[in-house]
Amino acid sequence: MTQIYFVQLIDFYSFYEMFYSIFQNLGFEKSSSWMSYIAAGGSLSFLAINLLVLATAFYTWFERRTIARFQVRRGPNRNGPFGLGQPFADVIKLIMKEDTIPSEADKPVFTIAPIALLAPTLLIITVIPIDDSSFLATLNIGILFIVGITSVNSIAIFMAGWGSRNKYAILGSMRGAAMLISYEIPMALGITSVLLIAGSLAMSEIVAKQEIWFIAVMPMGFFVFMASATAEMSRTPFDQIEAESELGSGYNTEFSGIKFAILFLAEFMAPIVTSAVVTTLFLGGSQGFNFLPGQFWFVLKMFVVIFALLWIRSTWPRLRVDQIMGFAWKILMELGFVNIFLIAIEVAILMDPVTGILTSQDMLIMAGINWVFTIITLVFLANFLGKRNYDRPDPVPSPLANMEPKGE
Amino acid sequence: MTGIRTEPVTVNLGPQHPSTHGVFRLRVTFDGEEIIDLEPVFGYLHRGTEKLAETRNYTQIVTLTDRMDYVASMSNNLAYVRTVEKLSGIQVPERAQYIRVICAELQRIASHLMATGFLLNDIGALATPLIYCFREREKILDLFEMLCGARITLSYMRPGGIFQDADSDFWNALDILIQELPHYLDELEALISKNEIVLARTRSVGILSDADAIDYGVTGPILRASRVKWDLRKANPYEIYNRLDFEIPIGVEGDTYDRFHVRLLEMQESVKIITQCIKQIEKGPIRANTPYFIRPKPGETYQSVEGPKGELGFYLISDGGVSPYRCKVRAPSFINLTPLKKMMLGWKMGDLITILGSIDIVLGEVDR
Amino acid sequence: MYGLGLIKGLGITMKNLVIPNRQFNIYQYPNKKVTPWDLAKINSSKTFPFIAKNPITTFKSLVGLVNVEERLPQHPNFRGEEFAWYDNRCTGCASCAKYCPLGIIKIVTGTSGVNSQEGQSYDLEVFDIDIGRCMFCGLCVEACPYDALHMGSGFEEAQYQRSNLVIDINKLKSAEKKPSTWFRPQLVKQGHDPITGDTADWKKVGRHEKPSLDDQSERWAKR
Amino acid sequence: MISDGIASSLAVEISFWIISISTIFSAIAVVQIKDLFRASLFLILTFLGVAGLFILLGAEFLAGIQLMIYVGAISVLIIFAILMTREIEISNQSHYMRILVSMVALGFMLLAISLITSTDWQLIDERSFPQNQTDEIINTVQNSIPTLSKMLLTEYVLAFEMVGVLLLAAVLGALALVREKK
Amino acid sequence: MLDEYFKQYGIIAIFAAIAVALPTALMLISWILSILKVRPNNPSEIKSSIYECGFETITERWNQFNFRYYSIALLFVLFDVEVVFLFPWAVSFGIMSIEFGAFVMIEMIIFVGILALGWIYAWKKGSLEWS
Amino acid sequence: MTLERFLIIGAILFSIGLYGVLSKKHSIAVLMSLELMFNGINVTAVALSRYTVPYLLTTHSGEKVVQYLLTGQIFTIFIITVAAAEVALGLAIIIAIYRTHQSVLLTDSNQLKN
Amino acid sequence: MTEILDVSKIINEINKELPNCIVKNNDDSVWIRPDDIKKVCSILKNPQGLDFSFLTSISAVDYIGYFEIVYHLTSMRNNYSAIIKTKCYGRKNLALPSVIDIWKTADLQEREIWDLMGIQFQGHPNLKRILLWEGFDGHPLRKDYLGN
Repeated sequence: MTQIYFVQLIDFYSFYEMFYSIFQNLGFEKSSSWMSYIAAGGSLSFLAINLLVLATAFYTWFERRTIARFQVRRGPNRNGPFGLGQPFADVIKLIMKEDTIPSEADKPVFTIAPIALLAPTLLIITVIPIDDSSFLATLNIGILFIVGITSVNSIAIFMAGWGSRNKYAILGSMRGAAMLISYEIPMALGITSVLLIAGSLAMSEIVAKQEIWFIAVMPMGFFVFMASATAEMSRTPFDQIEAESELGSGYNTEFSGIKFAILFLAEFMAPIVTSAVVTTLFLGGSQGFNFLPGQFWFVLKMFVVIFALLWIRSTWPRLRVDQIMGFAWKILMELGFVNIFLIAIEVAILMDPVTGILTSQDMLIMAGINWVFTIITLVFLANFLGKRNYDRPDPVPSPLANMEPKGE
Repeated sequence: MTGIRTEPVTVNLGPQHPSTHGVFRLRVTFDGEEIIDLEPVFGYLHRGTEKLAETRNYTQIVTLTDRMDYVASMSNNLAYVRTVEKLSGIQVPERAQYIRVICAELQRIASHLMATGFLLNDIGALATPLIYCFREREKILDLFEMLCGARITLSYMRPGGIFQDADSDFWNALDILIQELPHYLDELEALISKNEIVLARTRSVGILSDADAIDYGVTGPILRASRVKWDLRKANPYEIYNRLDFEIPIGVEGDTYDRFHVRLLEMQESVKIITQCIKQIEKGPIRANTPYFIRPKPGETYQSVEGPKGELGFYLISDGGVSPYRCKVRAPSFINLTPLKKMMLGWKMGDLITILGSIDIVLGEVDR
Repeated sequence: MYGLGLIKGLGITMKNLVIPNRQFNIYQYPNKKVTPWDLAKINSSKTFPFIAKNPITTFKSLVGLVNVEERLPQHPNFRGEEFAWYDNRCTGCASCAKYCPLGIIKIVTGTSGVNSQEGQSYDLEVFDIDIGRCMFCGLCVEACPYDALHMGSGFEEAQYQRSNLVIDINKLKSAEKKPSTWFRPQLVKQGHDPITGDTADWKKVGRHEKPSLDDQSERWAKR
Repeated sequence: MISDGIASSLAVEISFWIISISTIFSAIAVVQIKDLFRASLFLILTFLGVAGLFILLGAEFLAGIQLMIYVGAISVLIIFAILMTREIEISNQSHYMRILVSMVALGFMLLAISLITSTDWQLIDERSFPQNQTDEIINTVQNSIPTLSKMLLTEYVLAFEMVGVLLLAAVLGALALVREKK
Repeated sequence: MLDEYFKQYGIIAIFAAIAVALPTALMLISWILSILKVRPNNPSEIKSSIYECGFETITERWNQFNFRYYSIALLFVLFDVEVVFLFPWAVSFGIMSIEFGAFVMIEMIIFVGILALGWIYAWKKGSLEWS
Repeated sequence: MTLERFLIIGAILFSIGLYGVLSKKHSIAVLMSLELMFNGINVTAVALSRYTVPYLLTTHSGEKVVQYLLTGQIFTIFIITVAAAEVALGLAIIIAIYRTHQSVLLTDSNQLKN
Repeated sequence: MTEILDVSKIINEINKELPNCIVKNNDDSVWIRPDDIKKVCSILKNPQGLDFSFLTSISAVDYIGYFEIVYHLTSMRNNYSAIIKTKCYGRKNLALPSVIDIWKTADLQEREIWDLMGIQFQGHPNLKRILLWEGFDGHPLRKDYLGN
């Protein structure tokens, strides 16, 4: 198999064995076990984080180029070939910039906020299985871990906003916290529909159960999850945290220099991490054709998701804050619950009563039902809301003006 | 539902703010997200145009008018030179009138494109429609460059006509533009005015009723969005507008959506006007035989044109000298800001930006 | 059907992404990256032989390391900085100074003491144009009765100090004359294009004659 | 066995000490820091530490819940409430009976610790389990979520539904309280 | 027996430590650079004032803010707890429904229904409206 | 030994919370201290069910044993949910009092006495 | 074509209710006594009468000896316009009744006139400087303003 090479490269245990033999040779017979464990875990984590940061740097370049191309511009193209040196130039610039702290700011909170925002985003990647085995750790509560860790983000945004004592920042972080917590519920509902079929919270189990990708089985769950994930990382059409035209720059108004770089890193890492989660939950993870390793397919799917996000970002405007809240609480919640119970009924009916297994045939049936349901629901909802909100009569000229002279 | 009584917070929006369209400042008092009070603060771009005009001669003032509404200098030039012509009784050759109308309508398209693009930018469309709008606007600016060597501050018109005829480069480029533009405008309309998010953000937001609109003295697309069918090109036809056939689009209820939709429709009408002008224009002189130092008889006159922002009027008083005794500008952007409070109170912070964007102010004209 | 507007919008942005002629005219001033194909065109050779001959350059240009200079396209009418002034035409009448709305042209004349019979009794001592305050309206050029002053065509005259922005008489005399065709129909007739680097001496510039109506119909008035 | 797993590993031991000390320090910080906002941040740190303790106790599902509810929901609620009321920086003060109260708390703590240490706890070890089922039990404990949900939905179903009612009552009451009568 | 379990969480702990250490290290580097005079560090009164579009801040500080945020947070608590019960239910739904039939389904419908009452109440009373 | 130290941590958390509850003026601080107490109890409950022997352990089947082993966790889940309800309601009461009395200090709100 | 309404009609309309307030008139404009300007304006705005619903602009002109305030009115329903003028004598403490109750559009324009010409409008709720900053010395559009 071609995959072996890659698996060995990033597998924890190969690292472990390597370090184990090193420590054995160095003469730590007794303690080489846990020392090599820590060494392997540390080096692998360090590698993973740096890879992720590099990927984010590349992603910022990719985003700028792609959106520029959507906007019939060129994007960064001066630093290095195709402008690839741009993110590094940015980082160096931001490190070299002066790091101003407002005199009224709550300095410890202000300083810790970027870390508190970056660390949870990074932590999500630990439980995502890039290939059949996890990249780092296989947790039984994988997806619950992700949901729990993302909720730290709202606190971090609060810290950033409150710490800088800036009105725009506080306004942005309040909106941000309210929005993040609102969309956590639909996101969890979208995940629940996946869990109904997967039957496990572990990410690798979820991937293994996707004989048919869950995006095909439950388009509505995908829609709900995707919408709320977009809000969770605060991208258009839900980017209320920054809302540059309204709030200046939102919660990171006062940040500069390296702190801004870290906030920026966390913010741009979110799409990567989210696309990884989406790939795992709905796009079959590393599944693909055998002639290329699973990691390739995983990254390819991530690219597709990221590109879709960029496409949306470059096309749609932003919703207002109350509309965003209304969308989460009034529409996505309903859709999520309906979707969950529909899938639960389907599972209860279609599941083999003896073995408790859903075959791919069952899933195809479910997919058929769910697609019909999704399309009908969305069309109905769009028409219902549209009729109520967007229909309007033809213009009637006001009687108060008459451009033809009346005569004396 | 009022909720718990919270302390209102007063926030400065501007002058250094990304979306106040220049150095405009609003002191806004929010209750949570809701606007409960606001006060516009003007004057960061005040250059005393009216005072300067009293020390320039009639031809030189043309260059001052460029700097007022700097995204629509042609219309400013037109309004000013028309007033001078009226004051001193100059007859303008017909060809010059046609070229002036073509320029004014091109300028209207350019200005409306910019207004629409920036409104969408304020709504948060990440500048994509803005750049599509700018792409088309650049073509118009290229035309202006061919015509008079400048792109923004044109100073193209002179009392008595225009200073230089358009050569064949210009006509060819104009033909191409007029053929392409309707298609791009349709695309723009499909991209933005049918978009449900834009509808959700702009429909029924910041409504200005027709009676209020007249009472507050707003003009231009804002007045027409409030269902008032009033356009000086039809109501008081100047130049050769009475020979042209075009519609005056109006809005449904005077909300933010209507204000930018009226602009989109007006661009289509402007294309129609230009097409007709190209057909009708004939050769002839382009400038009446006017002296450089015009000395009108003592008297006064008020003339106005329908600029992209609204009724742009000049009130000139002559004492028989080479420069006007008093030059008052009726600046549409300035007067359109009067109902700001009326439109904005009770709306959210995001709406504030879109409503301000839909008024389409240019600070050069507001502060003069 | 509502909601389709969103999808249509996506379609339109995708169209603009894919279709090449929607590309905004972006000029990568002052230089642009070129592909091997462009390079071959610049060196006026066929593409494939060029690639075969210069593999290293081709590779460099593929990764975006080859730049060529790119000027912004301008119309010859463009009224730019660096006024073109012909001292053998100027009589020092100061019409331009009088017409200037900002009064930034300073002219001082004195008696030359030579050739007083031939009318050249005046000598220009000072001819300063303060470009820092100039707004390039062109009224001075319009005013000049002897076609001695022309607009320039450049726009890259940034200086570190405001005082350097004043063009004095020596600079004006010694500067390369690239007059814009703005308000100079005779230059248009000659096909003069300052952007491509055409210079014009004072004889070539000719005199500004008001074109007759027939001329207008031939040259300008298409319809 | 279960207890062996914790006792055997030095790394687990070290992490236990790190987690417990940081938890207790941040808990002390919660009651000692003047700025209420910072105190709430330390409260979050305490919650995270307790989540770590849960993981050490093999209750990973509980750790997830701790993250979700305590860190994600309750602390956000507390921060919102802090920001809604005034006197943030000055008012995390103790009143005049502070010393007395601290004596009471300290006394309680010492009493509890002495009770804990003096009790002879009957600990689980290999002999406690039915011999033939040891592996199965261990497996189920390792992946406890299906069992937990089964217990929730069967034995504790009444409690489960009552929690719903309780929450509903609480939220309805809270919403009604916070609303302003016109 | 829990070795495998602790190994997984151990990696996460190590990862978390590095994830915190990395941004801290970046800040430290920046700070050291400022000591080494590589990057500038000249705070001034104007520079360290708070951005408010070029003006002094008008009101002192944001003391209270709108109730709507709090009501949203209240509802969030309600539904977050619900999610906590939804997850284990969903995970074992297949197995459980084989064993207990529709009972599992109905239980959750009742639970969700009870909480939905609160949601409907909030909706009707306009807590979701923000206006 | 292993059980005891978890119990001690639980006790310490509980006492710190107790101190906070009894000594704080600010009512939100009191609620926060209350959360500390809850957390101490949670730790204790989980540790006890994890380490001590359920009284029927040897007589029941394997599945039951596991259930007894997880009883503490179940209880903790319910404690956490109840804590959530408590915080929601408590904070709402604090805000309601704050609205009428403009104070969140417990020492100020003594109208219950009368 | 917007026509300029015959001055005699305006005079008739005003004289119906307020005789003696017209100072003089010429072909296109009517001079009103400054004290009566508000009443005259409300007469002119009357929808049943001449219906000048739209105040196009208010201008102030400094004629050294006196200030002239010019009201350009438009009737959108009937498409005609009129010019009403009034004179203010003196250089200091000039005052005129504000027409903001009649046309709200007078708000910013009257503020601008106060700012640049120094004519106070009595009854204006928010008569502050608008284009210049508070504390600016003098009113720059006056003919005798010499700057610094």
